[in-house]
Amino acid sequence: MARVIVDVMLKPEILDPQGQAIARALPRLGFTGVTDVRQGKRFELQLDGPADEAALAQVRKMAETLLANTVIEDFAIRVED
Amino acid sequence: MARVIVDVMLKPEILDPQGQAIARALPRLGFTGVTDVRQGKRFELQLDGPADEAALAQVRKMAETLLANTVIEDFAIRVED
Amino acid sequence: MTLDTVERAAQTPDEPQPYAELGMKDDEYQRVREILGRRPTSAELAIYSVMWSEHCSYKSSKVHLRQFATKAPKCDALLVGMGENAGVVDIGDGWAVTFKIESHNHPSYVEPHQGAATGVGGIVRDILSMGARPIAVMDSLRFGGADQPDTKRVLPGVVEGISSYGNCLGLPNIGGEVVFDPCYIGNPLVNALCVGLLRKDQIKLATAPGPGNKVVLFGARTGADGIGGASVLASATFDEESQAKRPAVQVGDPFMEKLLIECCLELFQAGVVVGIQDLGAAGISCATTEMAAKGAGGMRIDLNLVPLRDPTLRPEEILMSESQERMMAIVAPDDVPAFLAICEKWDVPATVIGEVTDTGRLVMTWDGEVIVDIPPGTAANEGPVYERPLREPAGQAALNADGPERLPRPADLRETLLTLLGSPNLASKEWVTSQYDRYVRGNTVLAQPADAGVLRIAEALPGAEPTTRGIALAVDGNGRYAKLDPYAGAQLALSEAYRNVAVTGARPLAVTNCLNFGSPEDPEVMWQFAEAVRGLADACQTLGVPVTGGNVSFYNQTGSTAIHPTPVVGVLGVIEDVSKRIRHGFTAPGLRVALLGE
Amino acid sequence: MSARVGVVTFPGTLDDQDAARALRLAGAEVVPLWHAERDLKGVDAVFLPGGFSYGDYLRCGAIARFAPIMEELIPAAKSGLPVLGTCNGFQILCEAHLLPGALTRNQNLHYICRDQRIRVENTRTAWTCDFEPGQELLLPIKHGEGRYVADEETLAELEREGRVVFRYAGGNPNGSLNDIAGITNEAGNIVGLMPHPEHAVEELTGAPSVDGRGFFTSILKRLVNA
Ligand SMILES: Nc1ncnc2c1ncn2[C@@H]1O[C@H](COP(=O)(O)OP(=O)(O)O)[C@@H](O)[C@H]1O
Repeated sequence: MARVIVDVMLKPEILDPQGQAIARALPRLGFTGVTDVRQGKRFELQLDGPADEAALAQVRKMAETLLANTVIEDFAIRVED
Repeated sequence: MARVIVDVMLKPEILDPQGQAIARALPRLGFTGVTDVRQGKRFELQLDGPADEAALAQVRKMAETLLANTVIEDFAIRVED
Repeated sequence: MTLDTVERAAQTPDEPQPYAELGMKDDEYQRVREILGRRPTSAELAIYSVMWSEHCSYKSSKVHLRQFATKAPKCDALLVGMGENAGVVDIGDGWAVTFKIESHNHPSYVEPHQGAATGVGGIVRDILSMGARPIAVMDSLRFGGADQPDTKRVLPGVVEGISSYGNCLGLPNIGGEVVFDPCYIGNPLVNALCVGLLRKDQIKLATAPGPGNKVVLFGARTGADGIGGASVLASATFDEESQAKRPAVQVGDPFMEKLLIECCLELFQAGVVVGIQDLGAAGISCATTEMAAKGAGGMRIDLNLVPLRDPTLRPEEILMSESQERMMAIVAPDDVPAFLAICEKWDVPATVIGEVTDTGRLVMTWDGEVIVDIPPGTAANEGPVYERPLREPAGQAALNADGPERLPRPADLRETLLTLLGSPNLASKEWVTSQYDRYVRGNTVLAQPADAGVLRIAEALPGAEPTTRGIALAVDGNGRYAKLDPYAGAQLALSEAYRNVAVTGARPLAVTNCLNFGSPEDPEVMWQFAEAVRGLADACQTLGVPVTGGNVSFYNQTGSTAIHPTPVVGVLGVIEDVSKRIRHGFTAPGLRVALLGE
Repeated sequence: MSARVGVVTFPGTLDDQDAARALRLAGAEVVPLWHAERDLKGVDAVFLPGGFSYGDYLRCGAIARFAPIMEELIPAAKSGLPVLGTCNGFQILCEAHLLPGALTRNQNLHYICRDQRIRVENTRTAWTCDFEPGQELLLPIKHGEGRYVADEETLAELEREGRVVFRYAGGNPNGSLNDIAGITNEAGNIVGLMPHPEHAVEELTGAPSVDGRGFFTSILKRLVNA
């Protein structure tokens, strides 16, 4: 019954227009002190078993093939407790 | 120079067609054992100072007013170390 | 890392340089040394390598494309012909139209969504830089077999890319093609067309006249996008080696492009633009060399002033970056404040990075040192020109001999008809076209499922005087016909687009084309190319419609297997009274049906 | 004296020309309003047209909602100024909490452009008084995020108070709850909908209908008779 989180972010060298648009909007809304914003995706996967080695290997595979576009994105996996 | 993460997810009662599409695709790709998928957003904010009380209060405000639409979304804030 | 200055280059003539890795041949490199009288600096090498790449220099196609000019029918309507960002055609009542089609095939294979999106972005900036308001787009697409696994990756991404970018710009998509054929499986074709409207006397050119005028870079900041892309991505085959040195994928920002469009139109209106050029493949290298060569002959640029997204970029990388949504303008010194104010209104970053000179040299500095000092025309116009060997493909005669008469007669017509109707190439394309906004701007008279897109122009530019005119556009191509006979295949593509325009009631006026072929270094491909160009040029002459511009895309192949030769042809027509356009389909019961032609 | 209707342009707004044209055809005087100005120029009504304000980045309408013009528009709308938001304009109205609920990604995850039938459920609003109850209209839709959602309580309230102004007919294109295509506020002066009436006002162009005209004749009647 474990829950696994996959965070997917654009690679650092890839333009993130959404993040930039937010960063430009913040000062107009009176928020200062934020120098950069990057926007990515977060996936919550509910597993029907424990988050053991085998399950995490599967999740890694899913992230590589489906959840992230590895041409432009990096991902990170963690088990939520 | 702290980095703060804001995770935004649709409220549990709101349908998440993206998450569902992924959940449906997984078995077709040979992945089993995932009972549910939810897709949300992840924002990385780079602050120009420390992530102290005041800064986090600001981030909370940003999340409430801009980064999340609290009519349909929940958010969580954490400082990355 | 030591800065490779001009001074240093002169002192270290024997330093080895990675010209081969940048796609340059030995003799090309030697020519650069002759031109400069020394070895190039690394920044200069970057400029020459991208400017002399197939993609930018048309070195293999130039000798053939000349026919479009030499055989061009006399046409008073042509205001700007080939060689500019896009051709401009006079459509009457003081109005002019500019249109062009361009490929983004290789990037769309690597990253379908971004590749296709930036393909739209690029062609829209071409049209914008002529001084026109972009008013519509079209797209001609080729994918592998509908049931081949990679098509599942490529097709949805490409359609989404075109849709998200074009929709966000507010440009109606008024037509195109979707064709499936196994020959495109490792090499899809994404050809995007844009059409723009301007007043006849408002044409802008990519030129930098008037020493003392300022060079302004505006739009997005420069990042690592597509560095090396112009030479690696667009002119190398997809072998593992080029995959390994794959540059950062260009990512489009349609919102920035929308701002650029509105900003440029306001700049044009304010009369503060002397010359303008979009930054596409070869980025700053291309814009500076071309504009300087066409203008006063010289330019001085301080590369440190280029606003960067990635502060670690080296000058060579800045010169080669293909970051999207950037433009370069030449502005009179007195107009600079007004120019910058308009950019600020639209939230478009703008920076003066240099000025026009009459020295005949393009000089660039970095940290105060001279790292580029070249005659700009040598990079922009005097690249190598190849007369590549041609050879009719080995099996060509046999292929043609294998005619339909050898096929068995279908026994069951019903079955045959159903198979045809259900085949991906004939099935409805609505899955694609329903993802494109065809209504935005309110001037779409006909779009899918019509044979040609038709636009009203009266209201397309607010404030201009009224006209009843409209324009029609169609784009067509058939790689299978062209494979059988490239000469006739190109003509058939033209005829189809020509007919599609004509049946709306419009008079065909001008042609654009995108020539998608395999490697020019393969004599059999080169033969196909030469035949197709000859065919298209002859047909244009016969039909009396000039080619106003286009694009050549070579190296469309997987390994050594080329795609079918695929010339895609766009035809523009004008209709005097757009309310008289003819819809396709049977409009009322009881009407007679007539068949025209053979 | 003809009614003065403002059309707001945000960075990324696309349908402002069309909105202005539709209003002009109906006889209104159109007043362009710029997002960065805190000035409604004394208009009698406001049209928030469609498009991709701020690229639709983050969420559709999320950034536009904070534009300076909205600081004027929000209180004015709350005190009765008629406001119509179509597509992105509807999204902005929801983000600004002038209308309840939210517009989320289409159920099939694709942008969709098609001619859609919708049914008029409420003819008491400032923008629909010239329609017949139950009248069906053919209007273009063109959006990627048009799936209307709201919590159950809000939905029940909208239904109970007759504030569902339009419903999709002949198939729900995006998965909107209760087939909702458009809603209004309690007072009936603010209306938001996903379809585009401004693309259905001329024979020659746009959708194969002129059903959009009713929106603009409605508001003109309302304003001129007021
Ligand atoms: N990629 C595309 N982009 C835009 N419109 C397209 C595209 N593909 C097809 N269409 C449009 O869809 C309609 C039907 O296309 P198609 O099935 O190829 O018909 P036809 O064989 O009559 O050209 C045409 O109006 C065409 O312009």
